[in-house]
Amino acid sequence: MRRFEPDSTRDETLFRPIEQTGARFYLTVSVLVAIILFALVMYTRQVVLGLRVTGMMQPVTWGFYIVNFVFFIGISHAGTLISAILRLTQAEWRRPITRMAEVITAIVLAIGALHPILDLGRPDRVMNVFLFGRLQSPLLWDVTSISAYFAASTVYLFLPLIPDIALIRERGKKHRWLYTFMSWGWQGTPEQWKVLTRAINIMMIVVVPIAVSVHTVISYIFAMTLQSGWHSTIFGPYFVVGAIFSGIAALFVAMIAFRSAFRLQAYLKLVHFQQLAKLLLAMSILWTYFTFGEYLTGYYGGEPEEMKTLLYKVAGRYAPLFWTMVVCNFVVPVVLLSSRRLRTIPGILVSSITVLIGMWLERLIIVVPSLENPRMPFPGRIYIPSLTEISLFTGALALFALGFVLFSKFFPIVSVWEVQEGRALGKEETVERVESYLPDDEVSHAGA
Amino acid sequence: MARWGMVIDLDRCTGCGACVAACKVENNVQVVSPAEGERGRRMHWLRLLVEARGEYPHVEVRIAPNLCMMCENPPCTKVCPVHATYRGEDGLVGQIYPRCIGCRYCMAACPYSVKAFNWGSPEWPEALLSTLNPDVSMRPKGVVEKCTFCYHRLQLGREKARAEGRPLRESDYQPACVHSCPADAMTFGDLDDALSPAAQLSRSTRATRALEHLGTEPRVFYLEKRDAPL
Amino acid sequence: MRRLASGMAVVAVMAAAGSAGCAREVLQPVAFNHRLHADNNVPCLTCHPTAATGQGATLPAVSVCRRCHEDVLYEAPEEAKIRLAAESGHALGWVPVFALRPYVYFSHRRHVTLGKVACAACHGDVERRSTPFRMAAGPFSGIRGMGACLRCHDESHSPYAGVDCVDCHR
Amino acid sequence: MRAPDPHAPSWHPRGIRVLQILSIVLMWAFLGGVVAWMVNVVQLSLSLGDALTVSVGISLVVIPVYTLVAGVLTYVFFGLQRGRRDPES
Repeated sequence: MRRFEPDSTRDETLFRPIEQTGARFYLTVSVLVAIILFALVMYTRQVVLGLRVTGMMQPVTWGFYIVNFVFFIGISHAGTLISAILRLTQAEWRRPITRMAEVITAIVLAIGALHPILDLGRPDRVMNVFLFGRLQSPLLWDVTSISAYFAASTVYLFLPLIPDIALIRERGKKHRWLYTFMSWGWQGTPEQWKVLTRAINIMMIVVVPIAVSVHTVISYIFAMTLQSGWHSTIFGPYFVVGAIFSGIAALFVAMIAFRSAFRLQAYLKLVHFQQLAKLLLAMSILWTYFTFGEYLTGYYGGEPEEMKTLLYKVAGRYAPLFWTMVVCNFVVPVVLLSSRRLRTIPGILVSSITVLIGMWLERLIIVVPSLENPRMPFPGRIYIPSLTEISLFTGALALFALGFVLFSKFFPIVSVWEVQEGRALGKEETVERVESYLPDDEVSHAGA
Repeated sequence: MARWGMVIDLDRCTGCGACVAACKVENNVQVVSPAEGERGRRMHWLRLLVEARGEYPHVEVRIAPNLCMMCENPPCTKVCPVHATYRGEDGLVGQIYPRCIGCRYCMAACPYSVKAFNWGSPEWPEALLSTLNPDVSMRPKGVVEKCTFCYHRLQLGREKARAEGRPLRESDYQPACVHSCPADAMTFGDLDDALSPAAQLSRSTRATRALEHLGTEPRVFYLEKRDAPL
Repeated sequence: MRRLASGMAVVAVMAAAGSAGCAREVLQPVAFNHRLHADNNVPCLTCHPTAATGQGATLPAVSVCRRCHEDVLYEAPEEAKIRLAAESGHALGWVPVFALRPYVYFSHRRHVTLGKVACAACHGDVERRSTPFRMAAGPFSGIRGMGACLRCHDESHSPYAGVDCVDCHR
Repeated sequence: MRAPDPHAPSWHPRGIRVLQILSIVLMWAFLGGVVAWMVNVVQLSLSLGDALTVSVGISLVVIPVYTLVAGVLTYVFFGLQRGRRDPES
């Protein structure tokens, strides 16, 4: 097996953010912490006063918390799923991207999993889920699936991190004991490489079905009920597609932010963005196809209660949000990403942000209008989130950013050894692989 | 085991709201402030459903008491993550407040929108404290509650029958709403007992059940108005 | 439908742990000697009559004590407290040691009169107790949690010993 | 914390070793928790006659997945120890 030795003295740019701390870091952290503290205060108030501090009511008993739960867990698919697919398909351009994708997953998954607890009327009884759980309930499917995904994606983030941790340990500038502990005795011997490569290969295969299962069962929370607008067979794949879609968008935002903050222009080149942008474009079209299928079948069937919800979304009170979603998720990305001239970094950033907004709106449009239109007539109510819900949303976003910033303070945000491996072996391997695709020429064929 | 059920005659119902009041008092259903009520936090185990059907000038107003349907195949119990709502031995759907974690999944799953959530702690004016029913608990904030068909009355009825050494009679057990209905629009009884008035009415050609097409098999029947347009 | 065995055990353990932490030690107003009364053939229902007729078995008021202790029976300071309370018109102020949580419904009448369950089945050997109870009502103090209920309700096949959750939690 | 010689240990190697072993034990404790949870849930569904097949089915998927993840982690841990150039350090 061909091996290379990662070099801790190369790629200084990638180590610099870990070893040098500027005023900007402290400023960012303190702003984020302030936002999180405010959210914490608001949550404490909610625990004391009950859920009446939110905008939820009868019959709209789920609001921002569940919307954000679905949204955040959706983003988590960025991560590991994309990184695993890119690794599986041996896409050489993956190398500077995978780490960030995996970090998104681990952080956002933890934040997303917190949201159902924020939503509970009795958070003090959350242990009941373990003591008296009932696997018949889709909520328990979520608990099992999300915790499995969290375990698997954390392992999947950690394993490729080991050689990089060892590199930081060798540099010896910071917390040597921490990196010694975390590198698990990594010395880069051929046997160790063999073990690690095999483990990463297993994990990248394992993590794909788990990731798919996560968003499928989240969609089942809704699809398993009889409510109009929820009771749909395509919700599983529809949610998975939406999740990967929003995940890629979140990954782009993170990539662009770190690229400018850490001056990673040499590592995250335009070509990386353009390759991934094609995936975003494909997901946009796939998402539109699913949305079309979902709404057309509802409309054509014309079941009165289904129609009530559907018209409420596309032509009623939710119409502005619905069509904004369509513009954000379809028009903007398709226009900006399908033309080579517009597929620039600003163009990609704009379409990623609109996709994030659009996908968040999509979750909102799935959760709330169905509840605002129950099957039995209920005096019309409109859900308007309260300050508590908004501050907890911003708090969750800040927590996500903080998690990312802190991670980048301890570990390289671009996988150093994978980049170096690409430099050392990638070209050769790619040539070999391409050669293996090519038809054998007559002579060698005859010879064989 | 008796199959308790209710038949509500919409021809007799005047929409007076006696059942709503009786239910609130009987079951210590939280009274919220007017401001909270405006925000949609009113709590009812039984509410009057007012529905205008048809288009002007052919409008028909339909008023129907809406309460837990005690489905034979309840969508709410399936989704409960912690066994807090379940179908008991009498086939009545129970809600166990000390177990409920307040996720409100059952409320989202109930197609009849009959479950209520305690958005805040119950606050009882001093004057009302003495009117609380000691047989029914006061629910804390953060749990879901719903109509129980006045289950405590079934227990009291059973106890009475046992003390007198006789089987339970229908007259021993009537929910508060049925008891209070001045128009005699509500009939309660064992749907499996061919002789009981409730069972006979439930087999009437006028009998329908709400959202029957969902297959939830409600135990609450509505007798449609005789002059109701189809 | 059979009941929650293991889950209940967990709760019972947690409740026991909780009660150990929560119960506070108190001083009863009178150092009541249950044993002495029982030995003098005073049955439980004499002082706790609602146990047979009502939901709760209440703690006796001074007037109940005065039925026997109208005059001086013993030269005991504890007995004097009763006379003192009666004369001053103050309540004795017993501290309840068996307290149900607000979400549990338990009818004494149903158990004592209809079910013929002995007091000791739940309250333990109170009759042999010569000192007053010292622990105030904490969660499940005195009664040993829901597991204690289920011991009868799970095994007795009486049609009345229901094990439906709503029977008690309603 | 910053040792001038990058090869000089700044932390007692045995302490780190214990921490490393603890981290792998933690993963298995987590797995144990999941298994206990699943067993409890299946037992509950058995005693309540409540969708037993679903509960058993789901637990049959969940437990191997966790075991696999814990197994991979353990494999890496011991693989890395075995593959060291100087096993005693």
